[in-house]
Amino acid sequence: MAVKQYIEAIHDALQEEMARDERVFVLGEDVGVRGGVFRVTAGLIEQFGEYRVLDFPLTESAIVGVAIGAAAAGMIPVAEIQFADFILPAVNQIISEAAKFRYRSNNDWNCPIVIRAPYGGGIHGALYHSQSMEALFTHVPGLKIVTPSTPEDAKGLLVSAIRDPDPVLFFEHKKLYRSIRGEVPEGEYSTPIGKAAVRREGDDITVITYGLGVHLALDAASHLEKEGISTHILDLRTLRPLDEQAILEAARKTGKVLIVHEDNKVCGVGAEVSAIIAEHALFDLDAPVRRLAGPEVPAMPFSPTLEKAYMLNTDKVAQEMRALAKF
Amino acid sequence: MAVKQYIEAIHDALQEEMARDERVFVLGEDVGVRGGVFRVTAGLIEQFGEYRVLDFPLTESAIVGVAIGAAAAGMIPVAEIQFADFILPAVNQIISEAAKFRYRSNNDWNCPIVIRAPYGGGIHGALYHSQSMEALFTHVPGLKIVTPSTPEDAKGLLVSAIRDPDPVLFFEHKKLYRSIRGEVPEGEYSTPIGKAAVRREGDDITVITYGLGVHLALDAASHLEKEGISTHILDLRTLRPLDEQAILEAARKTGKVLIVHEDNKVCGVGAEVSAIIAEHALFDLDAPVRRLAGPEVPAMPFSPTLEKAYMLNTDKVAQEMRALAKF
Amino acid sequence: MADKVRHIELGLTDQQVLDMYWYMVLARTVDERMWLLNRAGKIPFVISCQGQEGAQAGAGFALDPSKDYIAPYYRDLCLVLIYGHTAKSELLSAFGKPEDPNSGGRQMPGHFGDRKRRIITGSSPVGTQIPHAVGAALAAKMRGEDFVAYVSFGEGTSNQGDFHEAANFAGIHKLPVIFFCENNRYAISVPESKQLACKNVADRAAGYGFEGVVVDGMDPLEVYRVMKAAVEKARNGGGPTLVEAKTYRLVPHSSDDDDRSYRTREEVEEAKRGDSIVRLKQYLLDVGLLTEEKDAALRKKALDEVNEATAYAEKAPHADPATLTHYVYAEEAVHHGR
Amino acid sequence: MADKVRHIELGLTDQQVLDMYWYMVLARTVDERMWLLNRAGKIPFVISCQGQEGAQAGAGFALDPSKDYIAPYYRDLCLVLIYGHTAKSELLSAFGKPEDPNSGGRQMPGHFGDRKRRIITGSSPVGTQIPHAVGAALAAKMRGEDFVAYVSFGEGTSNQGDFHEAANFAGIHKLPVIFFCENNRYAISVPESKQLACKNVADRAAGYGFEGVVVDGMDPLEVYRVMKAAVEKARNGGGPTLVEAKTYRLVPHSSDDDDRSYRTREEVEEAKRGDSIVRLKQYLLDVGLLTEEKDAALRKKALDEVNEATAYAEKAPHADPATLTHYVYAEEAVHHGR
Ligand SMILES: Cc1ncc(C[n+]2csc(CCOP(=O)(O)OP(=O)(O)O)c2C)c(N)n1
Ligand SMILES: Cc1ncc(C[n+]2csc(CCOP(=O)(O)OP(=O)(O)O)c2C)c(N)n1
Ligand SMILES: [Mg+2]
Ligand SMILES: [Mg+2]
Repeated sequence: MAVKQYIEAIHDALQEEMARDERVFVLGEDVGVRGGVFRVTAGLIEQFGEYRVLDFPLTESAIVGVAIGAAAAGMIPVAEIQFADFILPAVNQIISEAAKFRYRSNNDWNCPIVIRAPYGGGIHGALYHSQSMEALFTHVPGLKIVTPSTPEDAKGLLVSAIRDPDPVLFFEHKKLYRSIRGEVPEGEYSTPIGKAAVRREGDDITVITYGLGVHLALDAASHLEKEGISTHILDLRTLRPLDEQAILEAARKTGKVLIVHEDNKVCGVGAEVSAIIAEHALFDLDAPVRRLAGPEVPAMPFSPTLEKAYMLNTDKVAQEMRALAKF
Repeated sequence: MAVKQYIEAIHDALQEEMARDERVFVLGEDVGVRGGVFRVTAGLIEQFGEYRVLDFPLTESAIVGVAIGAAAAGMIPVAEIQFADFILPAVNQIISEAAKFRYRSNNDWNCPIVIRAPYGGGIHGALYHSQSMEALFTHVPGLKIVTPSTPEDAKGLLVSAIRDPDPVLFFEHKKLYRSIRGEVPEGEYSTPIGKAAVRREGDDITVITYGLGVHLALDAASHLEKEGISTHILDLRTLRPLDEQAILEAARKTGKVLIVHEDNKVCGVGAEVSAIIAEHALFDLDAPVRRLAGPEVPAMPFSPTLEKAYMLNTDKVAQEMRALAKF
Repeated sequence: MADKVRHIELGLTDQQVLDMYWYMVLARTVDERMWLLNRAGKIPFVISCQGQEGAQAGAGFALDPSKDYIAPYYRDLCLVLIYGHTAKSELLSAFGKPEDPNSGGRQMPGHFGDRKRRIITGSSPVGTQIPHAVGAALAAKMRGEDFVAYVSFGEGTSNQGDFHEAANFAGIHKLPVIFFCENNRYAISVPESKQLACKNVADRAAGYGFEGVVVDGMDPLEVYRVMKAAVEKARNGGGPTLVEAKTYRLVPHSSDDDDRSYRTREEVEEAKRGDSIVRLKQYLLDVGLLTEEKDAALRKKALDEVNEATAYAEKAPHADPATLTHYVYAEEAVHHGR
Repeated sequence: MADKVRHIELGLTDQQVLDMYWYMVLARTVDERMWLLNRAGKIPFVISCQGQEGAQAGAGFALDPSKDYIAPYYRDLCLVLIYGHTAKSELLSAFGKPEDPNSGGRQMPGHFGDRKRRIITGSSPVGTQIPHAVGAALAAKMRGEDFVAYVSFGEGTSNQGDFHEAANFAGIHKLPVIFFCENNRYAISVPESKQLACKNVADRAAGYGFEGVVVDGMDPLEVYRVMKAAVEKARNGGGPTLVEAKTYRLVPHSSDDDDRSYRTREEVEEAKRGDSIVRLKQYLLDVGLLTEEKDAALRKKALDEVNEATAYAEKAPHADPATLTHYVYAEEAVHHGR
């Protein structure tokens, strides 16, 4: 096992899949010569040339639309949207087209594309370089939504996404890129889409989360341990399809559930998780299902005090966890 | 009180608001000479001329973007998106721009636009003339989402939407257009955005719904009444902001809640309603919170048998209600 | 006399030009049948090719269905017939029956698709298919294959952002793609003059660094000539062409439309006199490839096919409601079975 | 000699051309300060106007800030200074302080807005502002008022669907709007040649039925001349113009960029020799409106303003965290308080 940064793991998945299968190619703004504004694709153009690492004009709808067409003609495109915030011009191509290719053609066509996008805040990116976009797409049948929290998963899930015969949105939390390191298995492996992972076993309360939230919850849990509170943590990893069984097991384990995400609360992924629990595990609950999510404002501000007020952190998570434990 | 069709009520609201305030104007595809493909704007061009009833080129992003700009310069645009399905090319303008105009400018600018869109299925419209789009936008702070179920509300809420200083998405269920008639008050009135309405008082079970669902639930309730089951029905009317207080009251009233909507289930409005209940009224519940929603497929097919299988109807709603009552 | 050999000069055999005519007549016959079925309450929706058959025939014959991808739009009935669909397949679609090869009856009629025929599955939101064709053309270039991609759309649709973005990308990389605009003068009720301010849609090509050509879309041979050149250029690495075929929609926008509110009957009657089917028939009569008798026989053959297709499609079983949830994602079992 | 009176011939007074120069120098000084603050770790982000001041000054002076709406993009620092913003307002923004008139410190620097100055609030997703300006122009036309709307954007952004759709609509209705493309040759790392295949962005105007003009964006007087004509045309009902100013971005895309990976130092040095500030200074020296001494004084004044602004902005209080949830919607209480 080698220890890698989250961002390295993503880079490696791309590099290895491109080497393995020549149908796989990367397209997006600044992905080529510049190696991506976050440098995820650094070095790939040197290895694979300017068509397989394609610097695309500043047109997100066409990035996705062209990827769909290339996939129709047998390619496996991995599109990069520079910031998740800028996926919005491509929503029509994603929801009207990619998500419906298979269904509307009665299984005749399919759409094996991956759309990677860095999301999330805490990097002074202000309103438009900080947003979480996952809830919008989690609602949409036909799409798969992946939000890895560790380097191992980032690589393994990206490999699965590339090999998946249906469209996968792959959201990478920017704050994890270089702050999180972890062991990554040597050699080829993949992590299945649709399976959550228990990150910590515990008996008093359950935290269900994904992405950055996993790390905040783990941090908070080790604080709470000292206070005698034992926390069970479930990392959803895939938001669509949700791993219902794992969610219900985790909820039943402690009977007290806190759902944590940075995306805002209303109609967010936490709403669905809570509703699943309210539908199938209601009588196993010892406390109301709580949600800790980004505030109901359009996006996080640039102002450092406001950004801080917006962002989740270990303290905020710990506080909610304590309140839940005490319930 | 005059009895009007749902569609007439919408027409009247437009006509009266345009007569009242010359800043109000309508723009969209085929809204002028043709009076709209559903004929909502019929007759308006004759009364108000071709600029205030503006036949726009086939470009949804520009319909919304131009509306935003016109609003910035003092107008009150009411944009029509011909079918809610075709709102997707305008998502960037709606979510990145309209929803954030006020917040990002620290209250200096605002965006008083209305976007009307016919939604919903059951009219043989197939995948792209049948979709429900409300959940996507209900997630978004900065927007208001309105889904009237009666002619009275359709008019009163549209008047409120036009007078609202923030962007309002106004979704009109196509199946209600000509099938639903109801009393509409004479003279000027408005219905407040953000307030749900109890449509039926009952003691055994609660149905929370909106749009077409209200009529299905009312129908089903009158069947169930004969079986001795008494149904409480809450019409949400506004999806953002949700009327939390009314939701909790309705849930507590019977302790048994069924949420009904045509939009698909995962991360839909029902998820949020359920999560609100699980968070604030858990111990008042006598049964798991159930959701009856459109199936998790990309959209409803053209095939009459598949469309029927997709659509909610009185029977399906009644069946869920019965199961809940028996619980 | 010179005119008599027009199709020969263009490289079309006698049989080919007759086939062209056949597909146009067949498309019209299928289309007319759908209106009848709609008016009789048997099918809920029709969207027509009437008036655009000539443009589509000219385009279709310039392509190689054995390798070229097409991303057609909802009026391209004649084109997909040339690409191998039949009266039967389209009537199955009109009745929304699962045997329909386009979508298994899931989509409205006119929403074409067929993987084995390289007809990329289309949808209703206009313009989304344009980048798809460009993506297919990108694949051709990346793999060094010599197929081209073809995409068609209306003049109203040429205003959508997707047209602009896709054309721009195709221009930069000189991709083998043909943008074919079927300008039928209206986008539902909105006339060309309220849709765009340039004289020709083709004028837009200059903004993408490739050629734009205007062609009389009521003259299938002329469309063929222009398209043939565009296809050859694309196949030989010369990049994209925007071809604008000037046509006219002879019927309402769809079965839900009433076109009397936005155009005069005189205008429509005038356009009918220039109908491409009338014009090609005259050409074939002039060059001696057709007689009135042969024409009647050919039309009867079309009608027979359509009658048979209608009977079959009407009787074909409806989709099993249980299939509603099939094929949202790849299904293991089904997957291996294909 | 003829050249000596260029600004007079264009209708600019001596004072005006000196003011133009002042704004350019002030913009540059503010911009350079932001880089220093960023490199010192005091502000997290800078996005520059360097290289584009001349184009913006030429444009700004052709507009009437007392009535014309502008929808600027993130490089338009010089333009918003002409529209009444100051070193202080922009440094408040750079520090993300609530006194910032653009956004109360909510947005990144370079995200301009000011209702009372008719600067329409802008965002980061490129191109969205283009239909906003067109909408303002529509309002002018509907109300019969004589203001014009101005919108600027980069050449990369001219590929976005929003540009196409907005320009198309403006063309149809001959709206009083000026599309001003600041072509600085790069969209982050992607050079013009990989962004578009037409020679000039201005060539695209033909596709919308109005005029496109290319202008040397390093020559503020020439930009002024072209813009003045466009503004007059718009004000008099002549419709839109697409003005493309050829400029060059002299610094990296933003403080997060490293431009050495995609362009040579020689290319950048070469461009610096054509810097509009250098050129306008030379003109002013030539016509005797400026001396080196006066220039030094003017630059000192700019620096003083920037120093003062920096000190003020740095010390200004941060936003109260409780304000995070303010102004999502109209707030009754606050509303009446305004
Ligand atoms: C994105 C989108 N908006 C609106 C519609 C509704 N609609 C269907 S066809 C049409 C007009 C299309 O006009 P044009 O592109 O000229 O093609 P034509 O139908 O004339 O062949 C409209 C507005 C749609 N299908 N998709
Ligand atoms: C919709 C969208 N996609 C991507 C970005 C990221 N981005 C910011 S500026 C930029 C390049 C802009 O290039 P151009 O339009 O030429 O303007 P310039 O920065 O060169 O002045 C990109 C890709 C964005 N802001 N918005
Ligand atoms: Mg048309
Ligand atoms: Mg640029």
